[in-house]
Amino acid sequence: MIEAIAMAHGWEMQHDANVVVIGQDVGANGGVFRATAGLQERFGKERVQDTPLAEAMIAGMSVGMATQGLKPVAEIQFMGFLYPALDQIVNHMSRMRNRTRGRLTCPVVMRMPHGGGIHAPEHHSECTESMLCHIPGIRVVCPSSPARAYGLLLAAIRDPDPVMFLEPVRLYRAVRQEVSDDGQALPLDVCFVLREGNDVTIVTWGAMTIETLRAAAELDSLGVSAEVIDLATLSPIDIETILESVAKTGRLVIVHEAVRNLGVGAEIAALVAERGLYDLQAPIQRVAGFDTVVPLFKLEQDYIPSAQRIIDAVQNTLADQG
Amino acid sequence: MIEAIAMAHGWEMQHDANVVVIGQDVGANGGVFRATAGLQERFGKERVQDTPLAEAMIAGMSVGMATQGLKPVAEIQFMGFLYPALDQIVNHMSRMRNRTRGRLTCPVVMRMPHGGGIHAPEHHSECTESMLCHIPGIRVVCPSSPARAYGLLLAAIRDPDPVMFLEPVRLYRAVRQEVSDDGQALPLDVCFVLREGNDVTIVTWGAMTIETLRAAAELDSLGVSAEVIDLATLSPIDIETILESVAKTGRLVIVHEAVRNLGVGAEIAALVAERGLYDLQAPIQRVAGFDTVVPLFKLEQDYIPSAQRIIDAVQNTLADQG
Amino acid sequence: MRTVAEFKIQYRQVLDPQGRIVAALPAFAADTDEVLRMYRAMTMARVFDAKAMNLQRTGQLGTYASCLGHEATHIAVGAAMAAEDILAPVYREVGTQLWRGVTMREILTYWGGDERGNDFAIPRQDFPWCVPIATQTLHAAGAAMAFKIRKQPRVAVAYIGDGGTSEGAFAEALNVAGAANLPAVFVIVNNGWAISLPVAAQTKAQTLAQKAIAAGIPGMQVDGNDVFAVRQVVAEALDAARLGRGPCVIEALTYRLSDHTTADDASRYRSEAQVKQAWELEPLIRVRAFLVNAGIWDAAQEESLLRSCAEQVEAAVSAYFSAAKPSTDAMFEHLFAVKPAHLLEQRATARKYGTKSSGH
Amino acid sequence: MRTVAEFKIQYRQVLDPQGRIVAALPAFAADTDEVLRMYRAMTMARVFDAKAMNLQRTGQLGTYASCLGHEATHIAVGAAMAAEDILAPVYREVGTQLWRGVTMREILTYWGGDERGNDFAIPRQDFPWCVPIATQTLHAAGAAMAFKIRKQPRVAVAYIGDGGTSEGAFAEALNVAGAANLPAVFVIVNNGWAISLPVAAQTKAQTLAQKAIAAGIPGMQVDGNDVFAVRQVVAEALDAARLGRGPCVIEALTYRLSDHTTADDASRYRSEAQVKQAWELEPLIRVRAFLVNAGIWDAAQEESLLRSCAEQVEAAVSAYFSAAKPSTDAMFEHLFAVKPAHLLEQRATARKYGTKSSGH
Ligand SMILES: Cc1ncc(C[n+]2csc(CCOP(=O)(O)OP(=O)(O)O)c2C)c(N)n1
Ligand SMILES: Cc1ncc(C[n+]2csc(CCOP(=O)(O)OP(=O)(O)O)c2C)c(N)n1
Ligand SMILES: [Mg+2]
Ligand SMILES: [Mg+2]
Repeated sequence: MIEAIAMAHGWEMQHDANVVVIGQDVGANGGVFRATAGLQERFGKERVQDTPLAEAMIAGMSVGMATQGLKPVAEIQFMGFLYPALDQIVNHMSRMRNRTRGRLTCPVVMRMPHGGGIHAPEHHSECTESMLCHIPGIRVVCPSSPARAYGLLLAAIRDPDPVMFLEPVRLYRAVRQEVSDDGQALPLDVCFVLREGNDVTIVTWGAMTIETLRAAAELDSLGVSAEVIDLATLSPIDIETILESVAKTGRLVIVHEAVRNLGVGAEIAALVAERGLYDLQAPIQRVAGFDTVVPLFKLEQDYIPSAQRIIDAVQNTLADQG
Repeated sequence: MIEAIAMAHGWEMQHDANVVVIGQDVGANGGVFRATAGLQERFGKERVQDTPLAEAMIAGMSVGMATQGLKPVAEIQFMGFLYPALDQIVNHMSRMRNRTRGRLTCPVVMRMPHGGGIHAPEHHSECTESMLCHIPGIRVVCPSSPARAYGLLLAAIRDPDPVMFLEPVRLYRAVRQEVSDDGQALPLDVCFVLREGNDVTIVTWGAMTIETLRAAAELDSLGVSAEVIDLATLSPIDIETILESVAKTGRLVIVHEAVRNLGVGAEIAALVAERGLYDLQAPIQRVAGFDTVVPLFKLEQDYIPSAQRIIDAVQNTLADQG
Repeated sequence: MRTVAEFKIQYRQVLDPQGRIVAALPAFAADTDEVLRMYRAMTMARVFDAKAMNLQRTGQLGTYASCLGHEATHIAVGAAMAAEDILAPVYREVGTQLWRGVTMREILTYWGGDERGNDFAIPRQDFPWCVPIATQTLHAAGAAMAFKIRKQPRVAVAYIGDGGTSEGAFAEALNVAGAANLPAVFVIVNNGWAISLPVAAQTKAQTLAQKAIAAGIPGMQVDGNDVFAVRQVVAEALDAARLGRGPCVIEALTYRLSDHTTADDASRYRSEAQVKQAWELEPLIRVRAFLVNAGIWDAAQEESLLRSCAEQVEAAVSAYFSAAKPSTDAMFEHLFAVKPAHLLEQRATARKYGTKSSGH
Repeated sequence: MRTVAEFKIQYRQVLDPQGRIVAALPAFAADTDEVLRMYRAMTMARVFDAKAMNLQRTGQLGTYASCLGHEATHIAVGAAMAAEDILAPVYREVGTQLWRGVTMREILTYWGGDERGNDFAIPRQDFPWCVPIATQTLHAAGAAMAFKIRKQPRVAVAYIGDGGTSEGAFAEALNVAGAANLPAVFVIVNNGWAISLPVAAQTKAQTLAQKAIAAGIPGMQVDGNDVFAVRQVVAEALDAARLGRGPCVIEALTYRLSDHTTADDASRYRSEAQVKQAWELEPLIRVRAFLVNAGIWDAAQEESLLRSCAEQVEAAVSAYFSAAKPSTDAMFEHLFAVKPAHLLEQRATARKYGTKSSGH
């Protein structure tokens, strides 16, 4: 997936002179995960800038640059280091358009590695997308494959408003896929149905699509047909697609790596409980990270929801005949 | 309510030499809302300290002081200025105990004004409790009356772990009530039933208890008996009390001032949809702030949910016979 | 031990409190029309400020932060800047805003609780009022980065208060401005107080100009009540930045003659004596003395100036009053360029429950 | 223009790269046992570091940040501190940790992905390893505030890297330490690089010691490869802080001889030549030369030292290997003193699905 991300940067910088890349080690080093590899050689030190070590600065500078019509694509080295930048995101990036009645805008993309599973050190396995999704005025996007990473990143850069782009670290190297560098963006604000099914709807995103699809395959062999939906844009939520699926299957399981309490799954469950209650034939189930701090890596596999947990949750909803 | 808060500070500082108050203008000025009025005269400049203007510093210093056994009660001047402190709260305050296997702990209380409704300037009407509730390792508390402010603040200061204490600004001066300075704490982690009823359960907290109780009174005159629950501790959620009530009433309306998307109402709705689905006789309804930036004060009354919106939501759930 | 680095902070004053010239007069000050222009603008800022305070007291304006005593710094910065430069204000810089072309009506509209007040008709690219302390300094650095990348001869000017210098964001802004050699000028308005905290308790630094040293950029101090000195120092800084010589920090020493805002009561934490003393140094006296000594100003002119200022303010106030309360749609119109579906539903709900009252 | 403030940054070196004494020898350095003690500790840090790198390469340890080249600074700081002082480390200060009594096993346990490695048996009040850059400097300021409030003669020492000095949190820590006159010492380990960013690109400041000037506190530079100079400077700073004279900043100039961490490849962004040059200044050579010149060290002693270090490291490694993977309960045990109900349910779920593998 990492190559697809670098490719999307390259395409858009080639076609839009206003796109500028900033962040820690994005230049000569090409990013700690190599997401910006080769860009500085290609586009120069003004358009691909290594910044000093300060996240609030990266976000605040992005706001200032964007109000002048540039399109900053800023890398935050890991999601666990985003927090110093939240003030600028909540109080300015997400509000500048509204505050000035459209006079000044913030077409900014903030990219960051998301989630765990690669035996990284402390603070390198965060999934705090909820904190971002709760902020009005920004979009939050999380790709689940190289092709979607390429198409959604292009869409994010082209979007006239701020987009938080969360890149699942487990997919950076794991998933390989031929992606044609055709500059075709994918739509924001919509889900992708990864697998059709009739017995249960499973909504997930990012790296958890892997365990979920594995679970779906195994369920299939057990005669259970699961529909798997990749949320893709975590805010705003494309609830229509989910409601249609639930209307068909009557059962909903939500899977995410983030802690359960106020994870994005909570909003999905709430929307379905408000608007799709009568379609539900069994209680909604959330399979999520535990409501605790992501453990250091010796236990991370015990923290990240497993395919088995997903399978059991599906079996429970099916067993439940009300 | 403001006097009750100052009183709770005074009692605990009198009885526990480890309690220290820090923040902007908490000393001679007694806090911009007077929540710490008189404390510096009483307890001196070492125990009641005006800090320089830096929220990350206030939170980070609190962590350091707490690991030495002090109990910092830190004031953030408005919730909209909390964001620079989030890094310290998420990455350290909430994790120090877990990270060190209990060797170092953070008995810190971070107090801040919460919500709008007083014609304050931009950034002075924030309700971003969700971002805090999503963080494992901290508690989030929001009182709805002078008596609960007194009892819950005492409990928060005495709690061995970090507590975010959100004080609804609309209640500071509005609600007056005799509170006896007896040092009696109220329990954390539990809801308070403000009004018993049989037809519908309304869960809310903080200043929204006012509109909600007003709505409940009016509903009563319309022959609708509403049970009103003050969540009080927003994280962790006392879901048992809510489930029992919903089992009785069969209907749930959640009211909060924060934006709907991933507001705390989402988690309550999700938990009920998981564990109380068969008790629900109608879809859950959330009456919440709109998913937009809190407007400047000319429109704030159009933003904050009104009693009428609550009444209509209740009527809708009742009208809905499935 | 070897000395590896040495630094100096210098202070400039041109007009002393009595209006005596104590240093070489800058060219612009030799042009009496220009001096009159600045004096009139300083007076206008003060008259407007008094009216705004009054509107707040009578419940016709929201919380307001007075610029009383800051007129020299505010007008000097405005006068030194080019129209194409951009300003990142905080919440108190009324004088600079008026000079830049922000209207009194827009200012009242914003502090009256209506976002339309930030939709400046004239300085279209200036940043809006900024309440979260110090954050604006990073916006200025970002704009300056855009100017540098596009090779535009423009400068971004950010204001910050003495209290604001304690926020990490300010240090980050100075550091990146230095590291990237950005065309940015940071003006610290040291008015002695951050609400109730005196600057001596805010930091152990004996000057705030020396904050620049941490970033390896120049910093200097100026008498913030001296409109000549401030304009001269800022103009030099702007020229240097425009020529690619990088950013700098200017600390303007003045005094907050008012309460922090209309929500504050300064008598709780500072002495009347200190305020009384500060009044003797306030910025209008000395310019007026300079003009009178130059024989180009008298009581009659002063009186007619005050009258015309009052008239202009009154006109702006009635324009402010005449504006209808924004419709509830205003909450949704400018959140995104492309509105997600759920916002349309919510907009309908807001219309249904919209109050009629102005929210006052 | 009047000069209102002047500042100097001074640099200290005692032992030059060849081990020649270039300044008055501090008292502790006259005590050869003490010098030997420091040299042995520096050697131990290096031997341990090499082993840790090796464990990571063979998949038996997680990402690891080598301390290669930092031994003088790390040991000098440890040796200068009192046991009752407290340390706020970052992630690279192995030498100081070992000197303070953190065990090799604990260090391996933490970098092996197990929180138990932060439950230091000996320096019970020291802060744990701290990954979010610069945040630890505020923790040290907070601990120092506790010492001040309780009138304890203790000092909090915080480490930070050259890159870390760009974070606003660091400026906030220095400022509050100065404003409140806290017993805190901030040691900037300037090893030339922040991952791929050279310090010259990190800031325009010609020294990092001058970051102190923004806070109005003393700052100085020292040869970070000179264990005598660093210990002397830090000891003086600790004494001053202990006596209530306030905080200070010490910039130790050294070099990161290794990649940033085992996850980094420095060849992408820096030249072999630079690294080769840096090796000539590395800290062990000069102490060894000093000891040999003093006639108290020879090849045989060196060899037996290396052997005993290797043995101690091996013992620690097998202890590390012998530890069982933590149980899934470990995720829940220390989140709160009083566990909320839902965590008990989740603990049960975690037990049910717990993997057997060590997670490696
Ligand atoms: C980040 C942040 N924290 C706190 C506040 C509340 N607040 C508003 S003004 C102020 C004091 C600012 O003092 P100073 O920077 O000296 O500016 P002045 O008001 O004197 O112009 C504070 C603490 C805020 N607006 N933003
Ligand atoms: C807040 C934060 N941002 C980014 C990172 C990622 N990161 C880890 S180390 C590092 C460079 C630190 O350089 P320096 O401060 O010089 O310390 P050194 O590694 O050289 O010892 C970065 C950017 C982090 N750990 N924390
Ligand atoms: Mg001030
Ligand atoms: Mg470094």
